Amino acid sequence: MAEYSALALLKNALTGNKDWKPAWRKPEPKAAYDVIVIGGGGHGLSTAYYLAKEHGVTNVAVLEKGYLGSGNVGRNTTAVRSNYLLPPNTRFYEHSMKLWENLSHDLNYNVMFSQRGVLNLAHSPAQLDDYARRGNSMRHQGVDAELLSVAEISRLIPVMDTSKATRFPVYGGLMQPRAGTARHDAVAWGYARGADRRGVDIVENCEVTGFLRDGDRITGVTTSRGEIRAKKVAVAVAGSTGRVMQLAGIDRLPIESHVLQAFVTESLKPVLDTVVTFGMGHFYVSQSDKGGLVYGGDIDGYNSYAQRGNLPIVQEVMAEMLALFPSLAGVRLLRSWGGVCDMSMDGSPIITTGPLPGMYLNCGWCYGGFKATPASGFCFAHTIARDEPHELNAAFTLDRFHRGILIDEKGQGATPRLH
Amino acid sequence: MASRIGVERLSPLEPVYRSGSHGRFEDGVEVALSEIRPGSIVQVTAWPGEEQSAAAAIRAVTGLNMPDGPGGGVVASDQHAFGIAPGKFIVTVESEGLVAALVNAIPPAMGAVTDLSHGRTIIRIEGPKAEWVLAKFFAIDFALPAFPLGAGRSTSHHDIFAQIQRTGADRFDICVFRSFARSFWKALCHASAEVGYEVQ
Amino acid sequence: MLITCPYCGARDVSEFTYQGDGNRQRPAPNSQDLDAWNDYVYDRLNPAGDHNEIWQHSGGCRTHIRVVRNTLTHEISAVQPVRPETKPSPVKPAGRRGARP
Amino acid sequence: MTSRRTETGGRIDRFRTIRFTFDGASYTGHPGDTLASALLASGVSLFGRSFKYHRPRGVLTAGVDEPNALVTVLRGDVREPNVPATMVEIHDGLVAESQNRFPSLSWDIGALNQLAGKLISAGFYYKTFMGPVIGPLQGTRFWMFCEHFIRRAAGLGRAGKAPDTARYENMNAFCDVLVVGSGPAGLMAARTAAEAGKRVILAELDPVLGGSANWSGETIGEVPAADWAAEAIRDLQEFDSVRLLPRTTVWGYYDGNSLVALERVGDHKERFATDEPRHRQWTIRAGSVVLATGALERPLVFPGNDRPGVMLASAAKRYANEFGVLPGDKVAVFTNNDTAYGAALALKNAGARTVLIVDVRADVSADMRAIANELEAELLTGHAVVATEGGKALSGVTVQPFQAATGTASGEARNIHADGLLVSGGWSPAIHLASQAGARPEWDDGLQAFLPPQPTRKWTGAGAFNGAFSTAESIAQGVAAGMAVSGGGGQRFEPPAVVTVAGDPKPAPVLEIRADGKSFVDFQHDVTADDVRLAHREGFVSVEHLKRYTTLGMATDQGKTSNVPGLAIMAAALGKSIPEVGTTRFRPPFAGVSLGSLAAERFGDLRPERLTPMHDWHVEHGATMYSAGLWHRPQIYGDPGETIEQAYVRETRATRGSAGIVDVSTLGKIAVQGPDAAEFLDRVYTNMFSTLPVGKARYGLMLREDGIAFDDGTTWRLGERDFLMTTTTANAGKVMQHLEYFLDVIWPDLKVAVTSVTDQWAGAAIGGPNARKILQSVVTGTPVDDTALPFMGIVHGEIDGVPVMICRLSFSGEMAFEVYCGADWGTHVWEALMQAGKPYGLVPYGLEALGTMRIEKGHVTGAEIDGRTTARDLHLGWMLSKKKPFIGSAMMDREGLIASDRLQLVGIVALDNRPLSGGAHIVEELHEGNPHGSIGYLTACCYSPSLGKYIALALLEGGKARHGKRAFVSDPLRKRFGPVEIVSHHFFDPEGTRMHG
Repeated sequence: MAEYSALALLKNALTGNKDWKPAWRKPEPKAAYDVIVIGGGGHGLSTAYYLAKEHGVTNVAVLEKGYLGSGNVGRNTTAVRSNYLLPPNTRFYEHSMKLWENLSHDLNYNVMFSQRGVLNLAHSPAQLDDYARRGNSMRHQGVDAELLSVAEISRLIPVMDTSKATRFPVYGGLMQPRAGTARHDAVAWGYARGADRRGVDIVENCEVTGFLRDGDRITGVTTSRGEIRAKKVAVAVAGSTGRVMQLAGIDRLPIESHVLQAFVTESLKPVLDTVVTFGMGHFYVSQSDKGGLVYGGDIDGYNSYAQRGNLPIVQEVMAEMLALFPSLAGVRLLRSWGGVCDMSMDGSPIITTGPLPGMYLNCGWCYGGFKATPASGFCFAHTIARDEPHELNAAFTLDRFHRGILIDEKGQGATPRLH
Repeated sequence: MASRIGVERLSPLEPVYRSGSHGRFEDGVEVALSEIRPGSIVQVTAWPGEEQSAAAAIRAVTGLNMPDGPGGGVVASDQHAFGIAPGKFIVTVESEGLVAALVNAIPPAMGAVTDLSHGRTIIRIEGPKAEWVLAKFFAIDFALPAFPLGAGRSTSHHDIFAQIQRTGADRFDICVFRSFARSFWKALCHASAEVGYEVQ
Repeated sequence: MLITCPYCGARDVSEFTYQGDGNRQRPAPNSQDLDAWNDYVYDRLNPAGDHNEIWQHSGGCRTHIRVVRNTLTHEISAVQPVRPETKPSPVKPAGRRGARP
Repeated sequence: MTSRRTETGGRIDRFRTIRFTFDGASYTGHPGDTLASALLASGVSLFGRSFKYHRPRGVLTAGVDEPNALVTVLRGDVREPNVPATMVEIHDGLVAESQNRFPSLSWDIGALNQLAGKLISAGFYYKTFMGPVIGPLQGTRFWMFCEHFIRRAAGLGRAGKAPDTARYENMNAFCDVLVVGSGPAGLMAARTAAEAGKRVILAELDPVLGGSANWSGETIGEVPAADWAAEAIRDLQEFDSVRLLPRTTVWGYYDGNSLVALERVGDHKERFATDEPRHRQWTIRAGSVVLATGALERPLVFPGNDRPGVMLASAAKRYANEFGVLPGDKVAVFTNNDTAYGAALALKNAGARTVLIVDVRADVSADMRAIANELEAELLTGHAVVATEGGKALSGVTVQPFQAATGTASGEARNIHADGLLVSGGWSPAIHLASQAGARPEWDDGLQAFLPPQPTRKWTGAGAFNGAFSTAESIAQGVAAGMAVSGGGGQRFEPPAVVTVAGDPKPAPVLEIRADGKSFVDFQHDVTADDVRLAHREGFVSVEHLKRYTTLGMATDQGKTSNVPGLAIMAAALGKSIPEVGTTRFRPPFAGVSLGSLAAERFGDLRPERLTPMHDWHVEHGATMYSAGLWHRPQIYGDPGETIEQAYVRETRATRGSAGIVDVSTLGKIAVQGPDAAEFLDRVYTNMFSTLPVGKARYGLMLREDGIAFDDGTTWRLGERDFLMTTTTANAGKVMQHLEYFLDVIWPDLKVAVTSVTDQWAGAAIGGPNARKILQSVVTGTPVDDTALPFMGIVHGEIDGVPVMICRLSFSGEMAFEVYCGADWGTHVWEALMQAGKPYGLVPYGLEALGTMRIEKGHVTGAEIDGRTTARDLHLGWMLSKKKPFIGSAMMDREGLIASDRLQLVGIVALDNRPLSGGAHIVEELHEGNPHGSIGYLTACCYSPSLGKYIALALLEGGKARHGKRAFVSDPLRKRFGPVEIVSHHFFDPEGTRMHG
């Protein structure tokens, strides 16, 4: 398949764009594979990509129930960052960041990773100290972080109200300059094309309806397109984890599925050159290259697989938006949508072998799945190929809850809606 | 307001309570806002099965004949009561000392009595646009058939918890936490400006 | 989304706090069965379909209720108080004729 | 420019003239005009520039579906970008600007993008801009360099920086029936439901109710349709139980039949009325809903279909009939169905000439031929428009015979002069709200449209929404819908007779004419038919991939005109039918909704303020207030010129030296009452409360179920069955819910009532060596000496006539007392204490001094009880009773919670005598340039006047074992590094001799 480049664009433009080929094949599933990855989202596709690239495992199928990237990889607010407090998270997300930084080249697909920085606003001296603790934690892990003064923030984001007259004045902020945004769909498509070019079969419209078993061992899956056997079956279906694992007879997990809404305004000329989060609530916003302000807040706060939320969160998020940007009250919300998040019991993910022999599980991404896409696939591929976790996901076990070895960034305990 | 104690009780609304007409009153004042300053606001909790006895005890102390059923309430000239939750009533009377009388009337085996006389602030809104103004804050149906005279509702406006009783055809008493009262008052004035309001 | 509180009637979801999977069984207070405790604290039923869950009407009467709600459609098929002894009839306004909407 | 206003007709008020400006030029119009109609009437044809190619664009529609004519409306410095000119009602003083052009609308440099043409086809940016693999532009740099320019080229209108001063409001409403859309169907549904005694809300997005009746030109019940509608509206106004909401867009259909509607209260006014909102957001809880939202006409896709002057046929008819404006003098029509013929007739009646009708159908009905005759227009059946001419306005069209089988045109091409082209590609019912409610639409081959399916929620449909495109049918369906939602009640109206133009709305299944040139599908985003085919070629064939890859339907009009044509082209490429390709699920909002209206009353006032009873006193006495959650608390009472550190050091010294007083009213206070209250507290706290005597208080610790520390505070036993629990300020709400949960769900057998009494009590903590003397001088009715009031004792007395409750407990480490009284007396008691303290130099102190004294004492707060620490981590293991189970006891000994390398609480002393900062980390070896090896971090720090040192509390790995060791503070964010000593967290008076007296 042809490399993408400026030259290729020019050549094709001259021939009326008639020679472009599909970004990935649409193969019929084979009867058996070495590895089946359930879930053609960001994590499933990146897992397949790194299985092929890093481990030479190419006899792989990615099975997607709907169209490729129909889940959360195409429903998020596209922020990429590694600004965590707890070392297992910082290390993992920083590895992801490093993969992001070379991803467009690696995939020969422009995922538009834009390192425009993520700024967490603090609204009291105590909160600024809290952010400093996190920023220092990052710095001690070799991750970039800076504290910004109000004056610096004001220069960076003139449209924001940094005056002292507001209900929650800004006292400063924690900036991760290397953080930023990426074009979410492109990530799915780029990984799909990359995996496909290495021989992975990506099978869309192929819903897994059950697991084939030999005793406890998982030996394959039944699908809407027939039975497919595999030596290893990897589940990477965050948002649908409960549904898929139930097919394997596992109906209780340390996960609740919650709906998270996201929003975009109409296109505006650039007003916001960085990603900003509000500290007196839960709100994050960036401006897409097309000009829409892309933003979100809390999950709705109840179990849902509906990919649709309700009004209270919509209103809350808009109120928080205008607390920062009072000049944008006349700007209009254009679209909203919902994604389903696996909310885990400590707010951190699970990438592990098991819980059944022959099975591998990747889930529990809460709000954080998109930015994790490269590292999640990288670590999951390692876990699948080597039957043991990579050191970066060694802490993300399923049994950590029972053992009390929690990775609880927010300190909220087993109340998933608060993570 | 002078009290039995002899020391003036300071309203949380004091600095923002500005008597007179405000907002778009040129076209007429369509709501009146005021603070009701009862001597006693008391919450009565009845243990399961003791609801009737507790209601009877409230009747014995206040003369208020509490209707049965959720959200039911009763309004007399200077005292009100309504059910705020299963087995829970809020009783408001003009005089101080209600808590002691209710403690005497409600033995521990029947329920508990909690004095909230200082902890809650009661704001009254009255007038033809009272329902209109309240509908800006609360997602409950204020129309008379849905919210009859005397009835009460426990509800909230974002962070502000409110117990609202209809004390007249176009009159509502809103009981809020004291610490939120000033904020709520300001918001209520702001919302009333559109229809013209008078602070009494 | 509206939830019909058995005591207060239909109210907006914003008045309620979600307390999750209502099938969880708390072990006896002095139970030493750590697995049972772990199941109770960490593991949840997470069905795509009807879900038995607990909500608190925190912005109203503050009681807890059991709700059967479909997680695919958000439709609620049953609500009852958590406390068995409190079974008030829902608020039913007499009639609405003539009231301005 | 020539006027295109008709001599007569239209529903505008010709007796009044309105003056406004567009791009700085002055124009006039009349009441009833939109910005679009007024500018069209003034001869303006160029309204805007497209997103990508910056092509000149005119007005395509007359309503909410407008993709092209977007403007920015200014009120003073407040800018509202991206408003369709078709939705702006003009008023005197209106200022509007065009967008996405530089330097001007006529001469836009961005139009150079058109030259790049095929180079910047759909998704081109995924294939390039990756930059070199090595060198200074490797990684993301090259992309970010390009992105800088792409961002500036993209985007539509410009948002302003001036704060919006308008009001926005929310309104809750309840009704039995919400009718959406006030055309003939909606009017009849509302009327029928109202007659049946239902509470009805009728919402209409246009300024005038009546919908198509206002411009159809039909006769209903022997009067002009508009008059019939006006009469119906007057009838509805008679009902008290009906609320009519013009200028109101119902944009969201949420769960539980909660619908949201935006009412534009003030936009059409020169000045917003005093105290009136600009927008009012209606949240409507509806028993049932009648969707009478009509249908949207679709354009045809052919080369040059975006030229200014090309307009939907229905829009042209509406401009003529409703606004008295002609889209051209000499117009052509291009259609695949009959309805455009009626539009041409309307234009003829208004004074425009139709010279040509181009119909893709090989043959048309006799009725249509008759209309063509009446119009004296040339009728070319089996033909298509294959090109348009003109720059910023249409000057002519090129037509060619059309081959339906291939979708292409060939044969003799003719150029025909026309200054307007009316196009119609058939109609799509506006099923957006039904789709939001979860229903999957169903394809109708005859209408070539998606129709609403069976309702999944409590709605019913009527009129064109259902695909019933005739007014007579709409009226009948409206009545039926009204009866259905009234439970069969209400009277059935005799439907009035409708006189209309003949015609069949069923179009030929042709939406695209394949010919050379750019044929636009999504006008605003410049998505062409070739882009759709490119997406197909590259495998982006599902509806969602098509949308996402090409951005089709993602513009401000949300694909209202482009959705079905786009699907049709993809279906043709795939050789499938349209329903096999699928449809898009519509999501809220139906049309753009101002952020202000969603924030409503919280715009400018995000959260309420919680104030303590003594708040005004603090402010009057120079306190700097600090926002702690929703509360405002004094941070310091600074003297002029003092720094924060100087102030808290002075306050601390004064307290430790003599006496200080602090407002503790914000502490959570919960009345725990009932026969089982003591038992309940034993289960809730890690330590025992049933053994606490009446009149005493005890410090208590709560864990979560998972064994992690949750909250702490003192609980006072006021009576046998009566406790007053205090919680931390931050956790008051969470603790309350925690208690309620256990009482309701886990232990319903316990007879315990919990009530928030935080606001009932004003609390003042007075501490210091002279605190007791001060109390003795002011408290009556009870002694406060050590016998009457021992440590953790409680007495009741009076201060200056006010009943008070005093508990002797200490957070500061001093001999201290918490004085509680009724909140309304809080200031009175506070002032009495201040007065009594004067001889002793009593100072009020704020959070900083409070924090300093607690750090000196090593007391924990939320900074240490952070949801990750255990009781043992905080050296509170002694509080874990072994005599009873309590919440968290079963889980607290799990391996992860007792590991030796856990973070534990320690004290830190700066050895370089320089300030420490919260959030600094501690390392064993210092590496300023490459910080690493953190063993924990500071949670709180201060200058300790008592020790004369900068100290801190910290959570360190295996902390206790490190007592006495040297380490370093490492704070690269603030560039603070230096040696520290790790010590016990009890810095000051560890034996507690001061507080025990």
